[in-house]
Amino acid sequence: MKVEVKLFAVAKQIANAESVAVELADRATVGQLRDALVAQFPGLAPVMSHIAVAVNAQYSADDVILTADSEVACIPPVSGG
Amino acid sequence: MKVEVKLFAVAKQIANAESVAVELADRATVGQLRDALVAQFPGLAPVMSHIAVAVNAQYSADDVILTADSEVACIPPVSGG
Amino acid sequence: MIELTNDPIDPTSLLQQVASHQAGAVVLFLGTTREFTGSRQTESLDYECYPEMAEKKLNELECEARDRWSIVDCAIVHRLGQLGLGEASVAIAVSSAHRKNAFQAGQWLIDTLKEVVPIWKKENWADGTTDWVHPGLTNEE
Amino acid sequence: MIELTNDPIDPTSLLQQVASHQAGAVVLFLGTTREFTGSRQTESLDYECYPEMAEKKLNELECEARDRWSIVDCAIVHRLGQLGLGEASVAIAVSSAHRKNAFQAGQWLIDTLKEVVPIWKKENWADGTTDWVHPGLTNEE
Repeated sequence: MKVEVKLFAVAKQIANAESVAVELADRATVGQLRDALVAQFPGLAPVMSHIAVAVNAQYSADDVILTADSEVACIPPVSGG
Repeated sequence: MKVEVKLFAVAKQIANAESVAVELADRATVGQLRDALVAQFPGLAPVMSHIAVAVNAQYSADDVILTADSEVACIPPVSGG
Repeated sequence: MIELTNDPIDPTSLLQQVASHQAGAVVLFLGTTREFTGSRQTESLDYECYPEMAEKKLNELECEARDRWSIVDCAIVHRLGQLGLGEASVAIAVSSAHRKNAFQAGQWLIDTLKEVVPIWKKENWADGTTDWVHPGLTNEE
Repeated sequence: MIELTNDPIDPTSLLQQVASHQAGAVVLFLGTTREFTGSRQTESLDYECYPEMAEKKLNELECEARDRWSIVDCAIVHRLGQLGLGEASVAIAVSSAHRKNAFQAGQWLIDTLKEVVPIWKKENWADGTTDWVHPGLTNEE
């Protein structure tokens, strides 16, 4: 399946894109998405462990299972306020 | 000596005066002033232990010695803010 | 900056007074007139003070806050006279590089103001009676 | 009430939104743009967010604050886009019957906002370089 991933701040800057399409096996997990992102954008490797992944606008652990219509986003450490 | 004492809030209300002149011995203390005030205004008796005395705009203990030109005030528990 | 005033308090002017390019945080506290104290209804409040000593104490509070916390600027205004419901009786604004100092100094300033500054309020109750408020002596707030 | 906006924040409007005859205290927090971070000089800041999630998280924060403290009203506004020095990036106003709740809720709201709400700032330094700020990853604030 193809999952659309929103990118923000330094993640957007590294990938040079506001969102990217990632090809994943059906029922892939957030952890597998991380690996696929790093494979696609090696520049993300050093920061990926600091990036949270949100699925449907909720912080999600690596074992959460994705579907093709999941709204997925990479959330680098936030700095609002 | 005669000392002028400013009164505020409930003390002013009980004595029905914004300030009162109290006759004291020379070198009288704040404690002696308290006794004289209660003698002059018996209504102050039940509240006097809760009232602070300020001498020259400074909270002052009962052993502080007064002079005729001391600026003296009765400070009931404050409720600003 | 400290001020005792008979005029309504303007929070915007206080915020401008403490604004600074060195500040990353501003904390503003407003004390406002509540309608109910338990089941008793307030119609208005009268504030009076011992002016010379109140100014002296407010200045001491500002100095002590500047000693104790790293703050950029600080402004304290207390209103006197008669206040209607919802009006601000006191405003304290503190700016600092980092927010923790502004919060701590602001809270300490209002806590300490309420303990030591010779200002008193009289409740004008809706039933027509009035009471000077003297914590520990008469009505608690 | 929560809001994400590209317009300058008006603190007076926030204070009016939380004003109430039930409130004896209002605490307003403003986060403002500092000129210096250590020795580095800021010229402006850019804020961006993940809008759907930022709104959801801000609403969750407001609900949790209302659950945890007895507050009368609460308003949170975060600015987005480019900000000059001294401008407010965030404003949080909390009203409550007694001041302790307003202080605690206000401080918790800004602390938690800075941890969980997906908003990011980019420093535009005076030397012409720029940096996304990612605590723990890049420049600490």
